[in-house]
Amino acid sequence: MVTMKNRGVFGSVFINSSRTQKIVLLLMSLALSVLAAGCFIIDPSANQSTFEPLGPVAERQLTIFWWILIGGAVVFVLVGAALIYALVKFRRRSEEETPIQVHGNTRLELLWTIIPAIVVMGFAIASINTLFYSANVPKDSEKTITLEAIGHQWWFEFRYPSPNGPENEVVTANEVYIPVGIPVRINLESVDVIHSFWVPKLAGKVDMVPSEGNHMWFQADEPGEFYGQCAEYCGTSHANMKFKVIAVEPAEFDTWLSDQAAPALESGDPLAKEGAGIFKDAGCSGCHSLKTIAKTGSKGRVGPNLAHVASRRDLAAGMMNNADGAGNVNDAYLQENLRKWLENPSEIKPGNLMSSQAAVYTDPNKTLTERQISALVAYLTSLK
Amino acid sequence: MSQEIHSSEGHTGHPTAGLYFKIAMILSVVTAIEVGIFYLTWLGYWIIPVLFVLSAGKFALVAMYYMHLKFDHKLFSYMFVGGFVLATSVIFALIFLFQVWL
Amino acid sequence: MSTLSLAIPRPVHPSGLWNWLTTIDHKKIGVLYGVTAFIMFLSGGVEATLMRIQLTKPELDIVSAAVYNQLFTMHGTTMIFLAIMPLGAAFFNFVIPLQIGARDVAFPRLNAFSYWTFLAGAIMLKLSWIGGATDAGWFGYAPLTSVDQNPGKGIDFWIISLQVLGVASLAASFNFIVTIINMRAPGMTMMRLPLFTWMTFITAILLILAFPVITVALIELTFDRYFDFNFFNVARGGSVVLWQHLFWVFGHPEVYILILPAMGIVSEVLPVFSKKPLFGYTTVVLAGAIIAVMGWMVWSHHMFTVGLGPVANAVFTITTMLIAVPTGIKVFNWIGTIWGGSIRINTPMAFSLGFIAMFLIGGISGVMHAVSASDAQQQDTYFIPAHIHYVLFGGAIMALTSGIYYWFPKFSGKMFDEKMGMLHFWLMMIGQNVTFFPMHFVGLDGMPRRIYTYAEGMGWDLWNLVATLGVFILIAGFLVFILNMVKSWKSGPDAPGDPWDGRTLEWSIPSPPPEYNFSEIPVVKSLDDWWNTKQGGNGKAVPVSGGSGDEEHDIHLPQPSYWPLVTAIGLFIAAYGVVFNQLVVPWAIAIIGTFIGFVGVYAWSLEPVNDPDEDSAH
Amino acid sequence: MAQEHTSTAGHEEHEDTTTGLNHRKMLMWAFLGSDCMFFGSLIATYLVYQGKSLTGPLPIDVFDIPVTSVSTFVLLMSSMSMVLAYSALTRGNMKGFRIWMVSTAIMGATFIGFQVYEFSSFSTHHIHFECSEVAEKIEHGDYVKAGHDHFFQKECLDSNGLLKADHHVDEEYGLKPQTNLFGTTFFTLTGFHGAHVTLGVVWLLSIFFLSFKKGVITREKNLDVDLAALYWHFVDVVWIVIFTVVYLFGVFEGF
Ligand code: HEA
Ligand code: HEA
Ligand code: HEC
Ligand code: CUA
Ligand SMILES: [Cu+2]
Repeated sequence: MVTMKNRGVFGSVFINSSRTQKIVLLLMSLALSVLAAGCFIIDPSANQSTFEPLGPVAERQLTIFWWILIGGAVVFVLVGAALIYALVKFRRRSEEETPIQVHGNTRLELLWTIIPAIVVMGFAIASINTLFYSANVPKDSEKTITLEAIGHQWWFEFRYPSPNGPENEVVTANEVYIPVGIPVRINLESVDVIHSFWVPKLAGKVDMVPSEGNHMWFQADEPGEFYGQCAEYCGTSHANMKFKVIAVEPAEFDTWLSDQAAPALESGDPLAKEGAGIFKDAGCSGCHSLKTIAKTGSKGRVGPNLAHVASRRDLAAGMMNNADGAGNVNDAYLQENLRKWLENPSEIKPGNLMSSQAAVYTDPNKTLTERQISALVAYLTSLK
Repeated sequence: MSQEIHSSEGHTGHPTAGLYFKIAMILSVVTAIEVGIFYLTWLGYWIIPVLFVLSAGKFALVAMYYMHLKFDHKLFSYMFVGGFVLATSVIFALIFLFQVWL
Repeated sequence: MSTLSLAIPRPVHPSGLWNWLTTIDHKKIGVLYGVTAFIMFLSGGVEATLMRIQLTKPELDIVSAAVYNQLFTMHGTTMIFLAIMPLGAAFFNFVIPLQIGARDVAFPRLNAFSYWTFLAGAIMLKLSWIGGATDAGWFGYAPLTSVDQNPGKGIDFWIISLQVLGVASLAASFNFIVTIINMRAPGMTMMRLPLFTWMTFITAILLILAFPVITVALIELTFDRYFDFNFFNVARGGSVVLWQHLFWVFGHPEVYILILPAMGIVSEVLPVFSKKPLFGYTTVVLAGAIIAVMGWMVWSHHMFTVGLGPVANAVFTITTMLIAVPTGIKVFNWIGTIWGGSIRINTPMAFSLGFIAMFLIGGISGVMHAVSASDAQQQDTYFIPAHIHYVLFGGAIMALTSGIYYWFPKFSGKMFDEKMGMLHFWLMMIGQNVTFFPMHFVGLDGMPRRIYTYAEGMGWDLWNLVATLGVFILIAGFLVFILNMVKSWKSGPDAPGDPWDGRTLEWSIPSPPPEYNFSEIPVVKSLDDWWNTKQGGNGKAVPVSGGSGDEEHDIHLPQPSYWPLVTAIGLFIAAYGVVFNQLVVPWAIAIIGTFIGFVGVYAWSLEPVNDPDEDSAH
Repeated sequence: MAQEHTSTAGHEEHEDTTTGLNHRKMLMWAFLGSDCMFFGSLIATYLVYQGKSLTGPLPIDVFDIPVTSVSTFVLLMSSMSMVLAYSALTRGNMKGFRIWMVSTAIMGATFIGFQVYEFSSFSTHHIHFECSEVAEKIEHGDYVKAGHDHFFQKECLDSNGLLKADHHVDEEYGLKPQTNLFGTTFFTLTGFHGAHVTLGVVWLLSIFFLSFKKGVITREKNLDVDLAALYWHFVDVVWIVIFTVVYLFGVFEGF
């Protein structure tokens, strides 16, 4: 009973109030939640908000979402209102009264079977169009480009058809460039477990299921940087598996692609040269390729392709940003990030395969020295 | 055949040992036919529906007579057939989902 | 009767520990189920609280990634298999025989076996925290559960304890199906069954059909893990999608297994506190049955993004949508029930009303998921946990809490504190909305589920903070609840037999019910028989609540037994033996456990029915 | 009435229950309904993976339809003897009952024996043929593929694709659960069926031995036998499905 006597504000409001007040309070707490939903809560400018679609697929999906949300809200308000009305109107006034014992009403019951059936069928049918739209890459556009996205624990590999002929493809990681205004078909694969490819502002997700050969498509209407994240739980660092889609004008895209196809730069800087040696000796090249072009069919490597790692805006699948506000890679940031990564990758990304498998992290005798790390950083920074 | 079964049911509604034996014979013969059909290569894909029907018949015979569903309370049939029908539907749904869209 | 060599006299322990260990009284087993399940709920709640604390702010480092992944997996598994299902079972056990006018369930010893097996599975799952629990999510998608990906014992514990829990649930469900069909009092036709009994019946049928599917899926996974089979091994042509199909063929009916008993409770409470019969009894029953049937046709709505193709997605969109119709019928009939009634809002009623409101939100967000086109943006985001918790917390937990309050006087013989009850209600209502509503927002703002942390500047900070704060309101609520229950049970005022002016048979007997429930098996003349009797409508005198018990010596009650416990222990040992199959002699422990189980089964089936000296009375 | 063991009457007698049906019998039927889903899921797995194995051996390589037909026949006959045992019991013919009962168990054990033989012969399967014979068959168009195909290509043709005339092939081509998807799904499905049969044999034998104790298995208490019989027949009908779907369809070439 102690609790009852010093109830505090909470207690006195809820316990002392009359039934009507309680009902009003109930109503208010519900209405508040609903209202809140409508107004200030959602932030469309947030990086991964689904409320700011910037491509046709996401746009269609949002439209159908709004319709169903409105429909749902109407159902909620109507049913909620009926409930509350009944509660207020029919609350017990005296213990003696016994209401009329109504057992049912077939006509009413039929009514509330048929109306919801019509409503939900309406929703379903209205949505099917969008479903097919987002599933099928538009056929009328000849310009469609196709690329491959391959999920790894916990990063994304991307492969482009090469400008140097159909035999070769360009390999990169964690960053996809796409041309603005052109539908992009993405073939989805995974080398280990199921991941899911999701760029909220461009399109809903599709899972990357090992050997199922899924695909999806989207199109960016304007240039920009779009956040993506793996959406299917895929193990320890699922939370740390991100990527970016960077949409640029078609001409810029072509330049970027041929830059990527070009071989990695040889740097003249002695420290970088030393780093290049360490890269081989310390076993880095066992998992990371420096060739940007892979023959069709040559299987993915264990780690991300590093041929142009210094050109990427983020390091370690979106965990560390190398770019300044304008999206240009800043060497100072990059170096700091590379250093952090090489010093202790598992601090950035728990469980990642580099720290659990690379000899330099598993074998205490081979731990990278400060000097080696600096050399590697210098070398990797040179890989524009 | 079905007449025979009916007549031997008798008045108690319960089959006799003789009937059980007859059913066993039918089951054996049908199995033999199944295996025979299986070697008729010219039937092609038709062996699927044919074998299907034959083994469904065997299934029904055992369930109805040996498990005396035919003579027992309907409730037992509902319980068993319910599970059976659901299992069959799930099998077909999965076959469909896997072969058509995967 | 000849005494068999294996037959040991049945135990006679009127009280004490042995009484609880050997009891086969459905009411005691109900209480055991309820208390155990509630403790499990608290453990799942503690896991949830830890998750929420970790997510309070971006980039916190309170629990590690590895632990967080175990937390949400164990939280989901615990809440579903160890909290809500057994809480349902607690009600089935306690209430059903009373509602149908029976002295016990059809198989009292099987009932005890169900409980002990459930306990074995629960202990096994929870103890797996020692040494690393499972971390593959509650639906354990392949190939995350493969040995390559997950060599530890966590997954093995998860698999094997789910199998054990499956045995428990199946045994309980068979028992209840038979009990409900076959133990009804004279005149209690199927269409006079109380709604809760009906929903239990449907749930039990769903369960015996759904569990074998997950049993098979888990067996396949076990074989893959233990013996290198290829079911889900992509390298040898297996399909990881098959696991998803099998899991959700089970999984979707499972969510209705969780909600139908809850709906049954609400359908009991609303009429009582509105003094009006359930509106459209037949329709509500039918709607429940239709939900159960349709529940089998929708499973792929959990797989909209797996790549089944637009045709399959469209089909499953439509079937899923249609489930809203029978569910809607229930909601509308509930409103029809209170409409024109004389509504008294006390704690059980408040929880039932809260259920309607909260479940409505969850149901509508379910319908939003069902639109596969836009679900592509929602699937695996926090929008899904929002739905989960509105239907499971706002739905199942609210209704089960309503049921606990509603039947508390009956099983404890005491009245609870109404004011604390209402305080609990408001804390729950506010707490859950504060906790779970924001999940909609962060979900739509692109926050994936099952992430142990998130970066700053994603726009998710505020609502995660709010959600975490909400948990503390919930904790306060549950503390009030525990306090209320413990205090009232110890020293609450005595409850009359029929405190709520009830409608169904359990209110016609004293609180707590005597061991034999009904001194005289009632003859039922109508739906809501007890109510009609009280109104004088059934042409019989209103009996004084509860017989004198004089007839006791005439009533044959089932005797306690050791063997259900022994069999369950055997199963428990065997299950551990499977997980640690390489310990000492390979597979030896499993074999010993199985042997004990067999001994239990044999002794059980050969056990004399009654004490030899009572035998003549039969 | 609340006892699971008071049931002394057979199914024809009216029980003191709401429906007049016996509790245990109802439980048995509910269990069988549920077990349908169990086998249904296993069969679904088998069918979904049908033809998806990456390597051999395939059903056509290992199945021996005549042998399995015999074991199928044995199981069918065991169902008959089971029903005859029950029928003898209800007529009070204890001797007949015991004879039919033990023969049912023996036939069940025989079936298991067949299965053990089958499993072990699959896992040690050898393939052997004369290259020239197969070549001839191919020419005549009455060539059954089986594992021959693979080995024919590999062993019988030289680098120019010409037949090595008097070469013969004799190679290990065993099927284990780990070998391919067919092995995995086949052994699991039939293995679980076998486990059901084994349990059934244990159950039948238990009843058989108990029937020598006075008053345990009697004409009035025939329900205990009835339940075992239901289980036994169920195991039989499951095999009817498996035999058709797995064996006959499995070897069918176009599938
Ligand atoms: C008690 C449990 C429960 C219940 C009852 C439900 C009920 C429903 N669920 Fe839910 N669901 C879960 C538990 C539950 N669910 C869980 C645990 C998951 C997540 C699993 C995981 O991934 O971990 C999930 C996930 C889930 C998904 C997958 C989302 C995804 O992962 O992408 C979908 C998609 O269709 C869905 C749909 C529905 C629908 C349509 C209903 C319907 O039955 C709801 C029907 C009810 C109403 C609609 C309200 C009342 C109706 C009216 C008042 C009539 C008028 C209404 C209209 C006209 C709209 N659920
Ligand atoms: C019945 C089901 C149920 C219930 C009741 C709950 C209850 C809660 N759930 Fe749960 N949840 C699920 C089912 C449920 N959940 C499922 C199925 C998942 C998906 C899992 C997966 O992804 O695999 C999930 C996932 C899930 C997530 C998402 C995790 C992620 O994706 O990363 C979160 C995050 O906030 C969460 C939070 C909560 C909270 C705060 C509660 C609260 O309501 C809990 C309130 C209870 C308490 C806080 C305990 C109260 C009392 C005390 C603590 C008293 C003091 C203690 C003692 C005296 C011992 N849940
Ligand atoms: C066992 C394989 C392995 C070895 C050896 C290895 N790495 Fe890695 N590396 C990885 C993997 C896997 C990742 C991706 C980690 C993630 O994001 O989850 C990675 C990521 C990186 C990245 C970030 C790439 C990007 O695109 O964001 C850099 C830089 C890197 N490694 C450098 C090195 C260097 C330098 C060495 C040698 C000292 C090395 N790695 C050795 C596997 C390896
Ligand atoms: Cu990849 Cu989550
Ligand atoms: Cu579902």
